[in-house]
Amino acid sequence: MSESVLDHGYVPEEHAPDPVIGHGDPTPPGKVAIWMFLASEIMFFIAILATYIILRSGQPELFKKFASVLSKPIGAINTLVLILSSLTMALAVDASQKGKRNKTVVYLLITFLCASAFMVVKVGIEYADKWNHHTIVYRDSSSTSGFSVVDGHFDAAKSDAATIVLNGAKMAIPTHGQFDIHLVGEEDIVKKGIVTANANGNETTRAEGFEGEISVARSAIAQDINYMPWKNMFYACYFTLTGIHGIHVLGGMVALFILMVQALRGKLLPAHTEYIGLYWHFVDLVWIFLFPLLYLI
Amino acid sequence: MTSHDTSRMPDEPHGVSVLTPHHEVPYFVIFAALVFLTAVTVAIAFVKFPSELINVMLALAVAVVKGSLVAFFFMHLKFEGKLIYLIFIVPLLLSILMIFAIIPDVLMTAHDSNSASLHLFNAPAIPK
Amino acid sequence: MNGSSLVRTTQSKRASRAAGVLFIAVAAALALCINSTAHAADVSPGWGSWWLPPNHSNHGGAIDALFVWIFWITTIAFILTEAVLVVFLIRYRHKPGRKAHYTHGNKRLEFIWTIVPAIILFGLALVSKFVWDNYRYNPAGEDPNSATVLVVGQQFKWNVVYPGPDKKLGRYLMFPKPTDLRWPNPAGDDKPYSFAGVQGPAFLTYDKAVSAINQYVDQVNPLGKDFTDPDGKDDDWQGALAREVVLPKDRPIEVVLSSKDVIHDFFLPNFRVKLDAVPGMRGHIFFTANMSSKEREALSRKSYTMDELSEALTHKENSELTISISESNQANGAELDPATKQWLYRDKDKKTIVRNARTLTPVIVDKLKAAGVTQVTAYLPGYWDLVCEELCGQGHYTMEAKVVIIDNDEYVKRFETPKGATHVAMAAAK
Amino acid sequence: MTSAPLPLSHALDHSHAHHEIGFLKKYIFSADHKIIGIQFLFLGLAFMVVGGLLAMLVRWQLAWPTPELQTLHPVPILSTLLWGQKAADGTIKPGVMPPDFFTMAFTMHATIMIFFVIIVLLVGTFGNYLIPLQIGAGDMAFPFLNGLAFWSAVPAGAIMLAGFFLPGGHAAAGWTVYPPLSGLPENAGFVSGIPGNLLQIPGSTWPMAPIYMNLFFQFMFVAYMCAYFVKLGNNFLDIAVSVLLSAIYAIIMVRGVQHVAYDGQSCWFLSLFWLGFSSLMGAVNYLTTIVKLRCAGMTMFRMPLSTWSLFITSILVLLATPVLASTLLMNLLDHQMIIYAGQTFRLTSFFEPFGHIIPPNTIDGNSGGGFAILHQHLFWFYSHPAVYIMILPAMGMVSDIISVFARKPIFGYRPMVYAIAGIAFLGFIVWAHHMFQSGMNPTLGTTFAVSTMFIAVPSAIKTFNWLGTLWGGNIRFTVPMLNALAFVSMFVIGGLSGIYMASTAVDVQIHDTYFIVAHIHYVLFGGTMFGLFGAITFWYPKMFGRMMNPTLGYIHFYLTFIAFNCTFFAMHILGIGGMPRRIASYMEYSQFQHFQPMNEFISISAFVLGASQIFFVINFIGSWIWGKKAPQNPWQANTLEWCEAPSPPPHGNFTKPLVVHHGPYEYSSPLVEEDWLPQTRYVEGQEKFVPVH
Ligand code: HEA
Ligand code: HEA
Ligand code: CUA
Ligand SMILES: [Cu+2]
Repeated sequence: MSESVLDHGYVPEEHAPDPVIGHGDPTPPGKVAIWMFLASEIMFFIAILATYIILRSGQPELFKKFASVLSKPIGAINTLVLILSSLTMALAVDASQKGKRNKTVVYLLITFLCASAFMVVKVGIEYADKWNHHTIVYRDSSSTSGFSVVDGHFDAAKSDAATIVLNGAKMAIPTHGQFDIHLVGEEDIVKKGIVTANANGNETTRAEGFEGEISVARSAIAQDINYMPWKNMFYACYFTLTGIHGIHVLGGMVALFILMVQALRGKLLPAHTEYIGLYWHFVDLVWIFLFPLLYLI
Repeated sequence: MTSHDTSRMPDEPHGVSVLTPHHEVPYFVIFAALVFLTAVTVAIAFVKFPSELINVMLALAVAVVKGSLVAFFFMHLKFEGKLIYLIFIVPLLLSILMIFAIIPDVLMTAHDSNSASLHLFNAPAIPK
Repeated sequence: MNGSSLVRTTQSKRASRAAGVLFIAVAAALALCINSTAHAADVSPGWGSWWLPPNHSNHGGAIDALFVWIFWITTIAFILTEAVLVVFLIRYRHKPGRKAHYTHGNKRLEFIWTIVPAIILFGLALVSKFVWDNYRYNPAGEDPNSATVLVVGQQFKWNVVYPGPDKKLGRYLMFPKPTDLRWPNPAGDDKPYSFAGVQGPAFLTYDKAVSAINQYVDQVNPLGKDFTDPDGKDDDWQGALAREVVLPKDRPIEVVLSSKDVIHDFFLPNFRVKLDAVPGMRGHIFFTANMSSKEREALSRKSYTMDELSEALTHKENSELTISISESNQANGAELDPATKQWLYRDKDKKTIVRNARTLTPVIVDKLKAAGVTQVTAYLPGYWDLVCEELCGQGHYTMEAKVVIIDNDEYVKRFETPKGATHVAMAAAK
Repeated sequence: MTSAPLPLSHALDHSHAHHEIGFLKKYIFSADHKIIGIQFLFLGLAFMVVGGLLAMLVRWQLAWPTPELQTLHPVPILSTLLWGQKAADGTIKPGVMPPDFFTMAFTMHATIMIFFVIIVLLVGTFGNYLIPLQIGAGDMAFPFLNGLAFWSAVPAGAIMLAGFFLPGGHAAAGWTVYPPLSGLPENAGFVSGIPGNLLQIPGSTWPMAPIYMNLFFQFMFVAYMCAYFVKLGNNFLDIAVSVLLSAIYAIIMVRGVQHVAYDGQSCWFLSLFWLGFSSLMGAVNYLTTIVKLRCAGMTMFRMPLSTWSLFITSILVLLATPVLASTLLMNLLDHQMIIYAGQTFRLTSFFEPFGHIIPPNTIDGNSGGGFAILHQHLFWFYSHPAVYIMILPAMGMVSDIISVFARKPIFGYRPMVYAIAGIAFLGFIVWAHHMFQSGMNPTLGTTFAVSTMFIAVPSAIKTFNWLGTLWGGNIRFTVPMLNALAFVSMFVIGGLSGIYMASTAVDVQIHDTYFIVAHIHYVLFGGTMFGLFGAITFWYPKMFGRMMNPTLGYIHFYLTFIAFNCTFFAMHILGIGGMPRRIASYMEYSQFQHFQPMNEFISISAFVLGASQIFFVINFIGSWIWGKKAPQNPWQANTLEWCEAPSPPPHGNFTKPLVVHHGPYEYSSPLVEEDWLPQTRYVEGQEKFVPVH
């Protein structure tokens, strides 16, 4: 008689439970709702991920080049942190369902700390690193073409109002062909300007290249760009995706905090904990896909 | 059901709340597997395969395995009924559809866009 | 039955007449439509009435035929459903004491009205595919003889580049960046070229460089031409900005489409051609025009008495009615201006009223009448509109261009003969 | 959360606060689905006046598009108010509508009509009002969340309205916001604001009026939450805390919004985010309610079609809206200009290619590398399902109305349900039919043409089933019925014109012409609006406990029906003739000049159409005050809201637990003497007749 998955068949009136919840399906409404919310979250992330995949397939080299600038170890550490938080979240749900208050609090606390650690690494280390990573084109009398491009990290201590000091590589800008500051990365400069391997695998050094500390007079700068969304398409995608993911983490942290406080006050909310847990695992799951897509390939 | 009690937690549905059944899951084993797979996927990223596609495919395969572990065990999908499966499978299918429908478009136009100017130091091969 | 009295008050006699009024209303609506617009139906020659604009391209016939097919299919479906609806409404209107026929449906009927539309629609989709492929994947694309033009949309004008004798387009839409060391030299060589007082934008600070680039694009290279590309050396691009699109008749045409800023849409209503001009993409459309502007002029060329002429000019679509004066009008008072070798009409004071090929206005007509002219030949200029169909900003509605179709010989002479050669040819002709 | 009551607050509690708060919670911050539904109804109708008046402006310009013509017919009020020129003698000479105003007018007309009228009325109003009543539930699964959905739709409206006041004017890139046009920073100047006011952010372009409006509605958003979490009304302290919290939130929020939304276009994006959240909360709620809270015996296949269609619509909302949110997010990022190290450039360029130029000749300073038609793909991935979001609930409600007034079971109940599901499913795989001429892969065009053609099949099933329902009926021509019949006949016209466009080849000629505009309005006005008029007049007695005046109803219906056809039918002809849409003046093209008289006719009809709505407004408001008291079941319908709930239903809806025994459409059943059989009434031997669902 049941024609569809949603259909539960006929409930004879004399056996009709009152009030009727779900006509035989045991899933509580809250869980159905949270899963539906996650379904829509899937669509939300997938649309931006699709943008990323599509733009990437249009210009694979660019994406590859700039993906390799991201630090794989840091990304991996962050992945582990999130996985750990997922574990403790699952344990917290378990503890809360068993009515164990202390355990719940501790697990929630670890989850919360992991989340904070994730955000610190993400913003404090990774984003800050990108913010300090500059590509600068400037007038340089020592260069064969009169202009150099440098790519490196900003040294706040040594820079002042008149000069910017970067630790990185520089090379003369070629006079022929297209040059685009948005598309040039550290790799290009190192390869073209500093060291290249010849056919035998021996390294030959190019005269115009330089690696190390470079100071640039601010007045000589033609364009200065750092590795933020405006650097190029890869970073636009990177910041949008990780930014949105980060906002989800922050939202989860608020919820975790409330749960924790309630548990501390002796109010265990097993159902709510489970739903927040589902959300939290989803956030973790998104990261599990973002990590290889952004850092590894 | 007819009486409305405003002192309830506002987001609680009408009617009795059903207690969720509780499941025994080897959480630590899953965690270990996830850590291991993370290590594997990072390691793979450093290996140079003959084709880059292999790298991509492996990375995605590992991600899918990891994702399934999280979904099935941490999120208790393993114990859910058909309803929940239905809810999350539909968007997955739709997203696959979306990507596959748009990709041919990009492939057609990819050679048309100026992405060729990526070859920084060669004259760009811009179509006409 | 507590509510039945209420039902009665809400749908009494007045209500039972409702169905009738409803359909009188539809009829009235349509009649009004027809009446008010009747005179719009009689438009300029060859335009047909309330129908697609005339088609002058080879592939367009199939599109029109498909349109007609769909028209009849949908019209029949429309008439059938609405007729059934009306009949049911009248036939089964409320009668006191009657009970409706109790049924939950009919599987066979259900099956029929699923499968029949499905078959019809599948057929339509199939035909549609063939017509579409014939347009978008036109074999003309491979034809080495096809005439290629590059059309670049820009707020709010169309720019047209002809590839010149080598029939190959150069590279376009590459604009300087603030870090470029050299301005592209319009001379096409590597010699230093100075603009805004510098060799290249990199010599300026960022904001100054940006504004210098704006000026450079504005003044030197609006289409971002790559001057070093050998294919582009002979392109006819200098006058590209906002000019007429001139295309050959009876020869495959390839339009390469792009845009400089926002999305525009290249629409030739009379050639069944439409494609968005998208920045960053190159669209390709192929078609063959089968009527030239001259032929179109000839179609609308007519002899008018002065009263007919005044009347014709009251119609909006005749606002560009153009006079044709030639030897044959001599009897009517036309004269040949010895200085310019142009035919014209003069008034009594020997002041020129109108010259050959000028647009007519009611004032001119009055003057002609006063000068005693009785018969005048006039025609509508033979260009077609290029319409921008995609919203592209506030001036979207002004983004028009003229399309002129000329005979292939003339086209070759104008656009595909080396510049030197034209001079030679002209000298020889002298 | 009960704190020890202070004597003072205790006193307050008993004097006036209690009653006051009671009112607040009952009618303003209500979590009762019926009140929320009615709140959505008022929101939608208010916006309909705005959207409709904008349409009138659009029509005015199109009737007399040139300055010469328009000086003869100056736009009432605005021609002097906005565009007037002061003459030497101090009088104000009426001016003409500038083209950018026209562009803004139709953009905002469509935006408001679609997002703030149709979706708010269909999904917000009727989703809320009908679902619990028709499935026999006391309320939604998450009543609080439901209220939150309303209280976040209101700030969305406030932000949308704010855009009208900004110096650059409101968004003017069409409701489809195609980049790069929508990303142009042309009116995104960093104009310095009016100094001297705390609320005015330096650098913000917002005048004070929209700020106050936004502050108020953002305040209400948190105040609503406080009403439930802080238990507003228990004591003075709680009220104070709530007010403070809400005020702080409102100020922070409005300041944030001012920063991001510095011009009309960004207001547009931001507002739709907000509305998206609202829709999402609503959809989750509806779905859970339907899945979980059906009363005893109410199987899925005993639900009325209104509820079925709202169920499937909610699935569409749930899965499509987030895609809109992400594409608008990227669009908003593209739209932001930023200053870094003294250099001004675009924040991102997801949709702007390499070498993109900001008109006329400015390079935009970002890397480029984006893909312009990607936005179209994502936008239509949402917006095509959205057009079915905009018709399916109307279809469901029309099915109910037709069945009631034909006094007949709906013909083919199950095929109707499957057709709704089929439309919804196919709706997800046809989006690119809006992009046939966009320069996308032509082969993709064929694929989408085929799927688009097939969407007509379930639509045909529905149409024929409506006819089947009328067949052999005992048809009562009440006002709701007439509107429902108009829905059927007009939807057929709109749907059939869709077939022309579904054919890739024919679409070449008619894409972006007035043919499309005709199609839009036949499905959206002819379809959805008539459906809505039917639904509002049908459920009005239940909502307000009063009968509407049938005479005014008939006048409104006939005038609307005639004027509607005069207005929009002629647009097909213009479209076939090639007249482009979104065009301030077709007189620029010699070949379209002869359309002027027809346009004039269309406009006059449109004004009649607009004016006819006044009858509806009078009827709506007047009946509320003077209308006859409505009985519980004035239409003798079968469904639960009519049979079991008084008009208007009390808090909690039903007075006793319900048990449903059969489907919703047992009219003229041979088992009973009357021609109706409530769903809750068991009749001996019904198994023989009623199909086993
Ligand atoms: C409620 C809203 C609604 C609905 C229901 C529809 C329904 C349909 N629409 Fe429409 N559409 C819009 C709203 C809607 N549309 C809007 C707003 C736009 C413009 C957006 C913009 O650009 O601004 C648009 C644009 C639009 C386009 C893009 C045109 C262009 O820009 O070039 C296309 C192309 O295929 C299309 C097709 C269809 C089809 C095939 C249906 C089908 O679902 C219709 C099916 C119904 C029937 C066919 C009638 C009943 C059936 C019968 C009587 C059976 C017999 C029939 C046959 C055998 C043929 N629509
Ligand atoms: C639900 C959707 C909906 C509705 C109901 C309407 C209703 C109307 N629309 Fe709209 N329209 C769209 C959706 C809708 N439209 C869309 C999506 C577009 C595409 C936009 C784009 O291209 O981006 C469009 C575009 C559009 C155009 C084309 C603009 C162009 O491309 O150049 C035109 C032109 O005539 C138009 C006219 C009208 C008219 C006259 C009405 C009338 O039916 C309105 C009547 C209603 C009222 C007037 C409101 C009630 C008023 C009162 C109660 C107060 C009393 C009023 C008076 C005294 C006048 N619309
Ligand atoms: Cu260009 Cu419209
Ligand atoms: Cu569509």
